Amino acid sequence: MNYSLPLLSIIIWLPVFSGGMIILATKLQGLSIALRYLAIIVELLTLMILSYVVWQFHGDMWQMQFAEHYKWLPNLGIEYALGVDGFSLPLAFLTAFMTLLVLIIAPTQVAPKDINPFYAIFLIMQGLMTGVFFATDAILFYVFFEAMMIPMFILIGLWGGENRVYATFKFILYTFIGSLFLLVALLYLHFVAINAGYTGVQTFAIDTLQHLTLSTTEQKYLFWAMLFAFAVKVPMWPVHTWLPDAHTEAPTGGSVILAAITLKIGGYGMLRFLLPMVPEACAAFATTIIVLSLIAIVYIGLVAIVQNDMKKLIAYSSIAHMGFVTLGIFAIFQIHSATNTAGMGIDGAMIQMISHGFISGGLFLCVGVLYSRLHTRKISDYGGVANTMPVFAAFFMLFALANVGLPGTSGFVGEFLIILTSFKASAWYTFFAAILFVLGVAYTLLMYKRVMYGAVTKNSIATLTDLGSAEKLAFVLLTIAILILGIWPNPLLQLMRGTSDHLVLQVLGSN
Amino acid sequence: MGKANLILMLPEIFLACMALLVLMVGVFWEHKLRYITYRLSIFTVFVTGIFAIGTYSESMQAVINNSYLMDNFSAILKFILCILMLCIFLYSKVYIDIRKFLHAEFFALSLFSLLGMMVLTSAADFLTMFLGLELFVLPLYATIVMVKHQGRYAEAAIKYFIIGSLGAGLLLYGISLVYGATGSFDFSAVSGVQDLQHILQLGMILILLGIALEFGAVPFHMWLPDVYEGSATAVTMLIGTLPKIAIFAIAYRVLSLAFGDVALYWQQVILILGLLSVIIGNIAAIAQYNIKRMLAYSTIGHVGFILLGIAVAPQQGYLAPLFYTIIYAFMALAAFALIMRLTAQGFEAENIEDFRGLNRHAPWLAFLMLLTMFALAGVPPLVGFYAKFLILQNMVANGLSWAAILALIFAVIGTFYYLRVVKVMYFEEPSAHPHAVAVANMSFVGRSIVFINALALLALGVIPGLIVDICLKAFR
Amino acid sequence: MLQYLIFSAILFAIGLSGLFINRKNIIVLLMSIEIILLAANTNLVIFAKYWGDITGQAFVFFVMTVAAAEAAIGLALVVLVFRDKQTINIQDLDQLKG
Amino acid sequence: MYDIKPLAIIIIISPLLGAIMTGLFGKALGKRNSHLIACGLMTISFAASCYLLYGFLQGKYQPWNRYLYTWANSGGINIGVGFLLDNLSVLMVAVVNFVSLMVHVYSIGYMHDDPGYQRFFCYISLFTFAMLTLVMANNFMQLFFGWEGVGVLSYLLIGFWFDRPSATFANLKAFLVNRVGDVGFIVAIAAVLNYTGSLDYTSVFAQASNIAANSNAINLICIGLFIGAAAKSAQIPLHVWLPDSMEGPTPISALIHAATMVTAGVFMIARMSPLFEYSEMALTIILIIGALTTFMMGLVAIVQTDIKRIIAYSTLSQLGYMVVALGASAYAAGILHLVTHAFFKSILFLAAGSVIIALHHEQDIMQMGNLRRYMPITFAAMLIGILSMIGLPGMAGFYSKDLIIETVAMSKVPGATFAYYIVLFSVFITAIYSFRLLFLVFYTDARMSQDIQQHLHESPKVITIPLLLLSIPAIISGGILISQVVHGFFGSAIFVLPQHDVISEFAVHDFSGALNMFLHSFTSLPVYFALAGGVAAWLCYIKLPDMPNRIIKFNSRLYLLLIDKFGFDKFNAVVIVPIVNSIANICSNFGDKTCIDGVVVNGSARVVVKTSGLLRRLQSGYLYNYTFMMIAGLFVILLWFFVLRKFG
Repeated sequence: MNYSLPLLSIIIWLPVFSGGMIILATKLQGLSIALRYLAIIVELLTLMILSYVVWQFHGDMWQMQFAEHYKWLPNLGIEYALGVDGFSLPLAFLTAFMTLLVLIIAPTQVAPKDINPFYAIFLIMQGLMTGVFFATDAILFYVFFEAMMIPMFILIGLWGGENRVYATFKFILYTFIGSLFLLVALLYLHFVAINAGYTGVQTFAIDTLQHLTLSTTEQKYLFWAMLFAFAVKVPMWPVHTWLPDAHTEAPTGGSVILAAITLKIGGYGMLRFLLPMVPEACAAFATTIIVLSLIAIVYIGLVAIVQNDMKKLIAYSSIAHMGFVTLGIFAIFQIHSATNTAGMGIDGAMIQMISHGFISGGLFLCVGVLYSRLHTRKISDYGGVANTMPVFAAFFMLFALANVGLPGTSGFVGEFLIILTSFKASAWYTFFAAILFVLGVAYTLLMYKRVMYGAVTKNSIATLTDLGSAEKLAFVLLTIAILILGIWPNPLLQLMRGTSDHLVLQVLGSN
Repeated sequence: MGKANLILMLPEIFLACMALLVLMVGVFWEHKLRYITYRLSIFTVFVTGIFAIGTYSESMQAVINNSYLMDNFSAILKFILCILMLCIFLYSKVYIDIRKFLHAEFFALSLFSLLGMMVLTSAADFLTMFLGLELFVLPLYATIVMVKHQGRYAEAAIKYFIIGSLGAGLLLYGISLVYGATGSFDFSAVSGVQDLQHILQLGMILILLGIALEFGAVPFHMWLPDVYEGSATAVTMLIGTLPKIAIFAIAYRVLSLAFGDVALYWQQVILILGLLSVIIGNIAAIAQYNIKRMLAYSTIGHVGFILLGIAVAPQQGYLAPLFYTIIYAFMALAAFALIMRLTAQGFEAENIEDFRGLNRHAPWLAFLMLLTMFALAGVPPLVGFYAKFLILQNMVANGLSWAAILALIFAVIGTFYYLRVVKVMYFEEPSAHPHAVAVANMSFVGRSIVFINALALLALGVIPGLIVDICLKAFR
Repeated sequence: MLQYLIFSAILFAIGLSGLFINRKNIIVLLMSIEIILLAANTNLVIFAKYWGDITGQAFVFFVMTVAAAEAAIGLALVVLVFRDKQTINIQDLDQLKG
Repeated sequence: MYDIKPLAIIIIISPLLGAIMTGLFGKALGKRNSHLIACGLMTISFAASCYLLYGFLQGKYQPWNRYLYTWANSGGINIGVGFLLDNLSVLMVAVVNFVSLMVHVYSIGYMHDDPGYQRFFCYISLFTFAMLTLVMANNFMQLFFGWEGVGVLSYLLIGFWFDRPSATFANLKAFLVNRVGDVGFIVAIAAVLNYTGSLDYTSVFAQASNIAANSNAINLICIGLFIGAAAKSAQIPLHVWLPDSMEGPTPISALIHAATMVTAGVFMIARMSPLFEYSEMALTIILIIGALTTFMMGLVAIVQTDIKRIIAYSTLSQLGYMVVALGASAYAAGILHLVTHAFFKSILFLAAGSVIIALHHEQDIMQMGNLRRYMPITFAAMLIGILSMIGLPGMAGFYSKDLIIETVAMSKVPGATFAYYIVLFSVFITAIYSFRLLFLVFYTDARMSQDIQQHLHESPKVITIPLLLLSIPAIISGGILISQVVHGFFGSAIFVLPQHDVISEFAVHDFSGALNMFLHSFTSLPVYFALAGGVAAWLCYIKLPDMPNRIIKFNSRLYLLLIDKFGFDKFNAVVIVPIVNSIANICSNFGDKTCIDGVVVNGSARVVVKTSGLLRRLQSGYLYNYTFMMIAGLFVILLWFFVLRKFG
């Protein structure tokens, strides 16, 4: 395929440069409104280009499409190489979509004077995160992987809550510690590649690194190194404790993006790096990872029940739901029947990631709506909100139900597929995973009950105003996404059909 | 030794003459023409830089009995030294007025020091090396106290002096032992010796440790924080940037030319020093409140990385540590320049607290500082990342993955204190007394170059190939 | 020959120990450094004699020059310190620490 | 062969459309338009389902199984969305639609003054949609979709008056308990996929005998499915949510917690009969649990004083009957009881609702009495419902209940004998609590306040007409359906192994038409048990009103046990909830905050900072210390280099 325009680069850099420009122009008072529209237009443009890519994308192929290759650091074997496949495209789309929502809802969340820098940071972050998904060179991936932390760091620090400093430092140091292992692992693979006779820009190409022959010992070390990096991002138990703090302290938009996108990078990394590069080690340690996932599901589900901070609760819920992702990914290694059914685990994990993006994003937006009105996140400060904000209550209920995996919403699809897969490995996995069905209801709807239900007893609640038009728009868009994905997930599955099948073949083909 | 060859030394000769001239002019005309020495020095460094790059050629040439090497390496390093010196002069112009420096002396001494460093980059025998080293450190001791009111500058200077001299002593004693073992001062003479006697080993170790001392590697690092903190920012900037390149140059010369064949003997020593430096430098920096002192400890950490690069260089080449050194010099330059931007009459931005809420008053300045801090922390896409990346790449290639991980862990711990500066600037409200972001503390040119300098850390991060190519040329 | 080497080594050791055993006077530090340089010089001369090579002795002259310059700067700094603090006690040089 | 796809789509889409219109545009439409739209669309759906049922009864239509679209294609497995219309589902659809339509109409009157009027119609239409999806599903995914859908709508409707703490407590409890069941259900579905490689009913059932070869597998599947069914159909010990769910508006209790949703479990097990047939173990469990539920919940109903709760416990007891039938492999009997129960129980609830409205939301039967004078239509309907429920020969409930008792008697599933005696005795209990309700509400002296008494009047037509319309099938549906059912009306929809086939046995040996069954009944035990119950109630509540108190005094421990509802709620409140809470607190406070964050994360940070402070102190500022360190370092390195290090 020969496309004249480097579409992927445009998708990455257009928001980044626009964000930069907006920052530069922030001082010009007269342009304030114009810049705001510029941000939205850029975002819509990005989404349109992305939609075009989706439209032109061949779901049954596993090869990288729309690939771009430019010289970057040829001396070191590093290339500026981009491409999309069935895993990266949906996640990139999710990124742009969620950022759009954040931009739409932002004016209700931050002070007017901060709005432009706020927009700019989100645009930059969006570009960088899309870069993570599009990069087909390991080091380029790593660069984006780390670079997106900078705007996130500033975002939380600038607009976060009281405890933001602790949260940002915890978050960023956690992630950096994780990713350093990834870096060393990539460097190691690089030298294996060189020794295997690869030269030039191929030595850091993800594709090359996926096709190396590694001894079992090497695989084991590499596995843990890479796993650590991605496990922190996902986050898996027990390296999850950054997330409740970061989510809680981040401004609404930050929480949304953190939950919707940042966590997905961990899962994406597993699919892109861990599985194809060290399949034997993955198989060897699958039980460990599955057990960790199940701990995440049950333990974190329990922890979520006793939280008194809405954001913290949703954050913990995110961890539990991401436990499904890792469960789905690693359960495929223990399937004894025909391996072609393993694809369901991968599909489920992907769908779970996308859907969790929508749902947790929606929930954080809901908390943001409340927070922007009452400036508190404590559940006990609310009660009876449904009386004064009925429209909001409806949306919140929908997201809450999606969060508990109600069929018909996107939250169900991934969990369903993963549960189906997990049984093929062991009925116990299914049982423990299904416990989240109960715990999820317990924490989500308990929170909903305490916040929304009941009679209005506080003056502050009685004077609440229902959703504004911007908020409504954002919620409607999200609702549509959640319902469409829930009612008809097949188009998305077909989008990643080829990629997912190929991954399974790559990973389990030898069995 | 022909005439034609001496032309190759034109940069040094020109610099030496001009340095003397600056001294003279300072004595006789300074009170009449206020900035004459400044302008003259700028001119000198500028022309020297051009001469230096003029010596760039594909083949290596030796002058003065093979004791002085002119090759791509020396040409490029000299050029970079000149650029750094030029920046320092441009940045410090107003600052040294505010701090009441002795103009002529400051510039002349700096130029002499530069001369010494340039000599070091070309040194090919131990005598040249020793003289170059002394020529570059002695003026530095003096520069620290070229101020009307010395205060603790004198303390810093004397500490630097004593320890620097100790280093020189170790080096010299090592040289004497090596001479005893080989009977020659030529670097190349050592490389011929296959069987290392103990005396030669001892000499080698002492030389290495002497170099490590000047670098500021653990356990010879203790002078560094005191000197950084105790000097005026302009001097700290001088001490914190150029010498690193010069010392790296001499380390390269000695280790590749003299001890290249016996790398097995010293690699582990350097590796251990490097790891210790990374660990102790980064940890100690966390407890610091003074930003210059913090940067001093961070320097120790960075030196550790350079040493790690050197430790694996015999197998992997000197590209990575050279790249690191150059990048580090520019990052440190930007950092000190930005600290200097906060200076005002009677006020020196020294404590991290002084940066509190800087984003409110001077968003650009805060942003540049942010870039610099992230660059120092080695976060991509800033250029500091590629520096670390190259080093790590070499370490992993040498089978030192464990050391790479160890070093990286402490580098991440180091991120903490860099980010703390960002935190103070961005996440906290300004303190009661307003910032002294005076326009007057740096000339317009200086301000522009600071701007370019800091932004370059980002730009080069996007296209790091530029510097890598330059470094590659140095070894061609 | 060995005796001379041992002699210079002892000088070197005295110089080194002078640097940290002495806790009072900066001047003693300067002297210690001179002793270290002297030890090196001794070595150089001995080895020059051993190899029958003149460069070693030439080196010594350079070292002596440098030592002189060092002493000059060192003493100047001591004067500065004294002017500032009215003492040259090492223990009073403790403003910079941590 | 007619294509019935349009019909199917009309049936299922109409309620959804109604829900969407009233839900999204309710405010704009206004109350009147909203209920017109909702009821109109329900009528369309009902008409279509009647047409369909008629067609099936006539044999005009054949079972129809088709996919509409592929929901997901993953791992080589196609999961679709489609419909299975056979005799079983069509019958259910008709029943659901009929009750739903009645409840829609009834709600116009009942909910008239409620501010959430449109929301209510949205919910019940949506509920109907979900229920229809469940019933018409042709694969497990869709079954689960409907299953959860009705669960959620039940949650929303129980909590319809969300400003009442009791309502929001009850709805969360209901959802939670249902979710506990779903754990079993989803595990079973996963097992089905694992062992058959498909989620489609047809292909799964085709492989049922293969799975049966692996007894663990079939037992796991069936028990898992039953756990799900037990939660939804409120069987012990997962029944605790149903009595509390009476916090919802009464029409909801009729529609969801009597007629449709709670019977979904029964329907599901009947639907899965090809699987359950192979698991004797599951059947036994079902039988026992069902019997226990019937008996215990019936007992509890006797001591309740809240009119809705009495009916709720009676629902539990009746559900127990259905489940017993399933356990005895008499699926058809269970379904028949499901159908008749749907009619008579919705009458009871709607009539109770009528009473409650008339008494201004008074639900305590001790505050009622003598209402037959004021509300004759309601009384008549209630009477019909009760007579049908206790199994008065000729009424609908008689046929279904008698069939169950007869078939259980014949069943050879382990535990059947035990179950038989229990269900038989439960007839007596049923009669007691039913007549107690009837007598205390409609007979005896009026105990309500004078003020209310003066304003008592019959409910409006929108309320009474549904009652009357429902009474018709409550009387006749049993007689009409019994012979169809006994003679294999469900055809291939229900599969019974020959050795389990008690229905056929019954058909062959004991059955010769509805009329004969009616006549024959007077020679069998159940009728006399019912009669005895009625007499006992009459004695206790009309003839000798102080009798109950004496009995209570005589055996107060039993009474307290019943008041405590056998302690299930207390067990949950005192044991389960605190345990979960304390584990959660331990995880949160000790696990996360103390161990991971406190020791590992912040602990390592503390170590670094401490070390940093230590290094800071080492940097003493004294030159001799610096030089000492350096020289010491120098010697250590030399020592290491020359002594300890091994070259090469």
